Amino acid sequence: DITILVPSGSEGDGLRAAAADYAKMKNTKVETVQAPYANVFEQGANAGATKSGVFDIILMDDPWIPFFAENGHLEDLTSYFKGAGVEGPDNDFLSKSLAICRNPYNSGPYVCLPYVGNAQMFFYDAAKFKEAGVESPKTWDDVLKAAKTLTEQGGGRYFGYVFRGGQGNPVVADFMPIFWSHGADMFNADRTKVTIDTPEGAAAMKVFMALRDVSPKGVESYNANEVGTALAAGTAASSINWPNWVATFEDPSQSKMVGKISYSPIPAGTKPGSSEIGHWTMGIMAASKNKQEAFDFMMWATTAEQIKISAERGNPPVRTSVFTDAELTKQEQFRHYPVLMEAIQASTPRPRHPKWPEIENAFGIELSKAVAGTISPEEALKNSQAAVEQITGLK
Amino acid sequence: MLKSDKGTMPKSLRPGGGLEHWTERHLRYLMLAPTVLILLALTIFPSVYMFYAAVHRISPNPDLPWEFVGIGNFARLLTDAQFHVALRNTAVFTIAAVTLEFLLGLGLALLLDRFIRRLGFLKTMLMIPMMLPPIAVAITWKLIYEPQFGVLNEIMFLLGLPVQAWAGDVNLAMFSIIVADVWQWTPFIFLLMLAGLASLPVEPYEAAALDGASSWRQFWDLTLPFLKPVIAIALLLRVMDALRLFDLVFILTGGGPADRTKVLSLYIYQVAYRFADPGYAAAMSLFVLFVTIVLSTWFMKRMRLAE
Amino acid sequence: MASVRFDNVTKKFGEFVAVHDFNLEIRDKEFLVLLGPSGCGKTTTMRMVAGLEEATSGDIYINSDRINDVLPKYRDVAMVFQSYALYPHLSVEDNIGYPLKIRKVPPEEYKRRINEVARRVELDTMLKRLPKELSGGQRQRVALARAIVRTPRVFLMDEPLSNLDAKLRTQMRAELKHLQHELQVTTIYVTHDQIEAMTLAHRVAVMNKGVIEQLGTPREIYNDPRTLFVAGFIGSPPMNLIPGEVKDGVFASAGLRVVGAGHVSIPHAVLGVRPEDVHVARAEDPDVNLAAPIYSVELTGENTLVSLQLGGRLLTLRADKNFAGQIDQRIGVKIEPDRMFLFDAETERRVDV
Amino acid sequence: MASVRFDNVTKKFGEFVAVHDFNLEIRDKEFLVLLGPSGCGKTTTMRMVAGLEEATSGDIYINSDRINDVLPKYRDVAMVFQSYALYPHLSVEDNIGYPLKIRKVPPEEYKRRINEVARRVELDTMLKRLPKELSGGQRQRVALARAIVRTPRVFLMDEPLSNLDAKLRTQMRAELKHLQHELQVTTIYVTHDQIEAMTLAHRVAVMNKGVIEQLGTPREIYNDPRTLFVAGFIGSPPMNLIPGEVKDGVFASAGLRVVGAGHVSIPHAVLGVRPEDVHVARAEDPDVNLAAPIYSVELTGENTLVSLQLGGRLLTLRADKNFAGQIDQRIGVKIEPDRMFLFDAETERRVDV
Amino acid sequence: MATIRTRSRIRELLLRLSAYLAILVALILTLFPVYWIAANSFKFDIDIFAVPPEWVPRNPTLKHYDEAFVQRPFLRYALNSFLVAVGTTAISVTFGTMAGYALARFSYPWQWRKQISFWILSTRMMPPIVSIIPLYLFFNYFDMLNTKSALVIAYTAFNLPFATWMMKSYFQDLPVELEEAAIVDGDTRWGAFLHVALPLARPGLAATAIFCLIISWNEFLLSLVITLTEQSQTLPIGIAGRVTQYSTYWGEISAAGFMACVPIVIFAFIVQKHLVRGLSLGAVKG
Ligand SMILES: Nc1ncnc2c1ncn2[C@@H]1O[C@H](COP(=O)(O)OP(=O)(O)OP(=O)(O)O)[C@@H](O)[C@H]1O
Ligand SMILES: Nc1ncnc2c1ncn2[C@@H]1O[C@H](COP(=O)(O)OP(=O)(O)OP(=O)(O)O)[C@@H](O)[C@H]1O
Ligand SMILES: [Mg+2]
Ligand SMILES: [Mg+2]
Repeated sequence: DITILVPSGSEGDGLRAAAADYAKMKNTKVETVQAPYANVFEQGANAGATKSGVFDIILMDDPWIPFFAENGHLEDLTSYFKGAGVEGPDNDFLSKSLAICRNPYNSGPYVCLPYVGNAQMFFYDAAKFKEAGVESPKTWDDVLKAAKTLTEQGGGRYFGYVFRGGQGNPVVADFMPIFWSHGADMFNADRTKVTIDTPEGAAAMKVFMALRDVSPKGVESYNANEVGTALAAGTAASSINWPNWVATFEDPSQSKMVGKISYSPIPAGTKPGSSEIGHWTMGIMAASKNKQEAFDFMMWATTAEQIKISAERGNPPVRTSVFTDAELTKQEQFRHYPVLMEAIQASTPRPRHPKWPEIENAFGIELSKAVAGTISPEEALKNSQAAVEQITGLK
Repeated sequence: MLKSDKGTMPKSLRPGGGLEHWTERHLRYLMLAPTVLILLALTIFPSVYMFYAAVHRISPNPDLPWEFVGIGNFARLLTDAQFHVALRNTAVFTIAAVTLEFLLGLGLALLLDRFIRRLGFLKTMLMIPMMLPPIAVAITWKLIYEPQFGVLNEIMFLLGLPVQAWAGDVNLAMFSIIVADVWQWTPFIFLLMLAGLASLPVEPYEAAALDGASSWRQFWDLTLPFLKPVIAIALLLRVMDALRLFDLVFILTGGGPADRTKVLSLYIYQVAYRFADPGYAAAMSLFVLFVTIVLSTWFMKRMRLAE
Repeated sequence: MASVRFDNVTKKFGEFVAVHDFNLEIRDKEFLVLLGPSGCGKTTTMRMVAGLEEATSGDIYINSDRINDVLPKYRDVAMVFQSYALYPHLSVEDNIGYPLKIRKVPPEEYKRRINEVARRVELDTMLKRLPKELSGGQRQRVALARAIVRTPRVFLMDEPLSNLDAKLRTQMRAELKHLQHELQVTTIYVTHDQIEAMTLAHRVAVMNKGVIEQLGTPREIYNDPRTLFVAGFIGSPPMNLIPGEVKDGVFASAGLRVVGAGHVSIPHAVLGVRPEDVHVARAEDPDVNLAAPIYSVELTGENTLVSLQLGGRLLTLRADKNFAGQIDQRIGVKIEPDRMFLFDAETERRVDV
Repeated sequence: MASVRFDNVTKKFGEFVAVHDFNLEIRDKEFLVLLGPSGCGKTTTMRMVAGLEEATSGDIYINSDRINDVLPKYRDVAMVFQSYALYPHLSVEDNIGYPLKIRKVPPEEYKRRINEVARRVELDTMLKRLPKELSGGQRQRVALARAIVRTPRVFLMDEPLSNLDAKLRTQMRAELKHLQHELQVTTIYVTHDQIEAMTLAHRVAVMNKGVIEQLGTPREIYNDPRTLFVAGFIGSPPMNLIPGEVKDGVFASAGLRVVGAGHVSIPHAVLGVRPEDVHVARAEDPDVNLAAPIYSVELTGENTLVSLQLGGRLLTLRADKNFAGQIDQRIGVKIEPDRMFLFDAETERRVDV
Repeated sequence: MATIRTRSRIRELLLRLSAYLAILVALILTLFPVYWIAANSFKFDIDIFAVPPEWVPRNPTLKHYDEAFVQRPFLRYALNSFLVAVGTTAISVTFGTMAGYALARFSYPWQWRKQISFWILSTRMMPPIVSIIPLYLFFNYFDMLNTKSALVIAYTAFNLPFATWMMKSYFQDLPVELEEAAIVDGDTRWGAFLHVALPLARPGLAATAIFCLIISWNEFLLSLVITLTEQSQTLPIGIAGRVTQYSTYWGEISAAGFMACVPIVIFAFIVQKHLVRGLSLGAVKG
């Protein structure tokens, strides 16, 4: 019998349903423990730090992987694959999806399996953008141009762009795509240097600030939800967001914009656009007492068949075969799959560092200050550079 | 005719005889014992753990030993700018929120006690905010503050006032948190004051009225002194809770914008869980505990509460 | 200067009528004592003057101002509460000084007055104590001191000396008399102590069940009771009240015959005579009104109370403290004819002879 | 049966000594009255018997059992508190019935006893009221009723009648006397009413500043005071105490000369004589002890108190209520020689003659 | 008399009116957000964000109630919350009242009273964030994770000091004579506490109970760590779960939040009569 820790959102619900199916099929009882999204991390960390073994499997957000893996909370899956007679996951999985499941990124051993395939997409109201003279936005300049026009016409009640400005994770999450699409990154390739305060960074920051100027007042406290709501309610024309919102936008009880929201990969800056990846992956807790059973369940749950069922339950897939499954893509609610697959393939993971939460926090504070205007963008970059250097010890 | 009660007379007057006698003699300990024992059992381990943790660097990896760092964690408090920001924000929040809650709660209790003695349901209605789950309260206020769709800005708009970003505005964020907290916890003070007022003696008020004291004087000279113990404990509890404010900030602002609403417990939470540094978190908690104890000791001395 | 007037004042507690259609004028500078049995409405009457109870109907005046609607603090009266009503959290000093503090009396004056009053009531050594550290009599004196520390228009004193010992009481009584004389403050005073009533009062109002039975000088009340109730209420031990019949000026009841009631006839009469107006005589004396064996002898200190059985009841007389009679010894008594009262048992009023 | 004994009992409140090295035995079935000035420690003494205060040192016995450490509950005493201490949340009925409820008295018995006691204290019509709806005297009667509703081994009564009117008080006094006689319960009683003390007590203990000044029967206390304090404390108005000198049996002070003190000589003496032992005579009468103008005349009801100026002080005498003298009229007085007391001013003790 | 100011009907009326007005304003400010929760719980998500806001739900729906209470186990959460809250309140109020009384009335050797009082209070000053890990270890050790009893125990730890201190301060205000009378009447000290002190402290007792109930009904952090499945998870955890990474289910949260306060409001209505001034202590003199 195994116990799985899941967040109490749609990802958790999906896995819960799958677990129920599995229990019916096999002779294994699968219990799911649900925690609010914001607290799954603590639950897992508590269990890991105290070796309590209350959970066998944990469904993780991908940025947590380095923390769990490098602190010995996660089981290395290599031997289990061997036991199952395979090298590793099959290559129907998207390569980016698999890359994050290895620690170190894309090179180390597998510590988890991808389950929900998320990456940011760019959402916009095509009709409005057209009105503003932009047919389909390819670059941030396009976005900015249209957004500016729309905000000016909006008279304080309609805005061309909206983003997550809340301090911490939200503002970082919405800045990173712009950051990357201007060729910047937090670290240099071999991760020996912090590279926030660079000309590329400054360029990204400039665009970000320009976008802020056309966004509604109060984005300083926005999270994904507010941003999505703004689009669904038709008070903003574009934003970066997670694909889960597609279903909401198309649900008339939740959206005024049914059929009016278009999707694209992240617009380009000076470099091609890149979205932030946000996968949910399953790993086995090191303190688990039922590791083999747990692995069996994970393998089962990530088969193409199950991933498809999961997709039908509302969670984006992680397998090419499911992304391209005609049965799905012909349905209105899955019409974004090609775009999403493209976005995942072009995605970048959040910098893989076991201290990522601390880095994200420090960076988030400076970005929040910049957005709020209490410091200049230049200062924000400089401070962030210093803060991250201090946290990582890179100088 | 009065019959003799001889039947109920004790057989012996010897002191120390019988269980009841023993019980009565030791009542002072017996009545206190359950509370003391429960609290001892429940706090000893956490306290020891906290002190122990505070002088170690604890890796989230359970296989690595704890590294003794002495006062290292405490020394960090001196240089940690984020901690200082959180400290200042917490102080601002605590002072403003508790003061407002106290004034409003006491005022309201006085008004109701004086003008509306019946209509108990009114009092209950005024208490509803604190009965709502804080998490639901935080979410509701988020909805109310929401700059685009929020009802508060709609009201501002209807009143012809400039709309604001509220929780999203650097200058208003803390204010917004305070308002929400005041909304939820004023009823707490209100409730305690109401109960305090309900058991006041009447006669001193009559005497004071004849001695020429105005209602205002009666309030200062009688009501406040009579309520002093309840006020003191209510304030203490509110301050303690304000020092651990979490839900509202977590949901409404996440500490932003620009760190303006980062409070201690949010920061401690981040350090303990997000940054996986429980040793440092314990040191900060000890610091908070220390400050709380010092403040409340001082406060109780001032209020001559211990007796 | 202040006079207090009640005009048809009624006070009800729910259905219960505590004060009934009350009419009384207390003159300026007058010392009026309210007397009456427990629960007859004395405290209630005072509380209405103070403004602590609202009259259910009728008007109350201080001088010519109707004060029904005046707030207590503007009435400028001082009251000694029957239940003391001290401020439990204030020291004796602060309790006494409270009315002064309200009036923002300057500090030296404040100190001086408190000390003076405390000396008067003999509390000067315990100014720093809290009420709960005082004995009953000390508390009562604090209550008294708090009232007399200032000069109001009216003093209301509800049994202010009831918990004091006889000696202190005599002393306080003298103080109060002096004070009232000196300050000339209209005073309403409740007491159950007959000597207090007699020696302090300008006039006494005897209340019963919320109404005034008789109003008059102490001497009138004592020597000229208008009703059976007043006659029976004043005096300790109370007046002997013997039912009987008066025929043509002669009172007769089982065993007792008294001549000297003029020429009246009352079929149902009550003869009243005070214990001190009955004198012991030898049983053999021919002009005794009654001869009977002694039923009880009680020494009260100054006197001896002797009771004789008369019909089913007792006739009490006050004899000298050296009285040496024994129980069951037969003695005779003489009643002073001009010191006896006759009442009509039906109307309960006195019949003048 | 129960006797109560104090053995060297001392009670301190902090530094303040309220009761000092107290020794007293109250016999079984005895009715002992504690008399003494306000704050002398009467209530404290009682509270120690009840077990509400712990003696600082010394032992208290009921019968032969040392009760210092016995729980109040097992002391089986009933007490009337000076401050009433009624339960504000209980009706009169439940207040009175509380001791019975504790003892699980069966319901009919419970009802019956309450009704009976309520009738005794004349509260039977207000059983359903709450204490705050009662007058002061009614509250006091509830407190009394609560004590007498059961039969304890010892009654402790702290001024149980102080707020009652004279008539009711006489009646209650009789009830209490009757009750004590019938139930034979040892009783300790505090009162400031001399008549109560005189008529109820088997013995009286006069306290002063925490110690007993004199213990004796009422008659002894009144007629045979051993100290100046007792002489001055008992009696209302109090005994006249005139300082002077005794030389060979003759007392002399400014204006006053009394012969008849045997052959003693006391350089600093005090002559004590009660007002009722001073008689009015004609000023011209040759054997008057003193002739002086009348200083004041007070009617107390039964008597008239007449004061004459004597040196710097007053000599008070109790005259007939018909006394007709006027202020400033010159009268003579005669002092009964065998009714006067002589005290040594230094030791404050009586000197037998 | 120039000094006389009358209790003018007009002034009194004005005073009264302004007091009522103030209370009315307070009532509106208090209840509006509550109303807003209620109103939102009956709106479709799209209407929650209508501009201008829908003051009254135009298309009322029970959808969110269905989501919360039928499709999701909010009923179960509520039951857990209820059991935990009642258990905690019963224990805390019972023991806290006893301890409060002891600390208000008795003296202890070596002036312990002060120290003990303060120590009891100080246990509530412990920042919960750090005591979570030790508590987690503690309950893990006793194999009590994911049980309601663990929650009751944990909540008692911080409700007990509160109850103790509240009751202590209410008992301190009561005159001790009444208990003395009961003791002389033949009651034990314990009996005097039960029969006399307790009824007189009723307003305080009611307030304390209401508050303990609220706190344990709504507690979040400890419940989060100690409970794992719906077998023991409480309402606030259920509500927090509706704030997901991507979106917040306002409607469901409003429905659950609104329903969550109903039981407590009912309880408060039941006990509120004890909060009303009833007894004057006028029966004790002095
Ligand atoms: N708790 C206390 N703290 C300090 N002093 C006290 C306390 N209780 C009583 N006293 C003092 O002890 C003395 C004796 O008090 P007690 O109450 O026995 O007097 P009492 O003889 O009953 O007087 P009274 O006739 O006025 O009631 C008084 O002077 C009083 O002030
Ligand atoms: N609040 C009340 N509710 C009902 N009845 C009351 C209330 N207050 C007083 N009474 C009743 O009114 C009557 C008069 O009370 P009051 O206090 O005036 O008596 P009193 O003359 O002062 O008596 P005492 O000499 O016993 O103090 C009493 O019978 C009393 O029971
Ligand atoms: Mg009265
Ligand atoms: Mg006393």
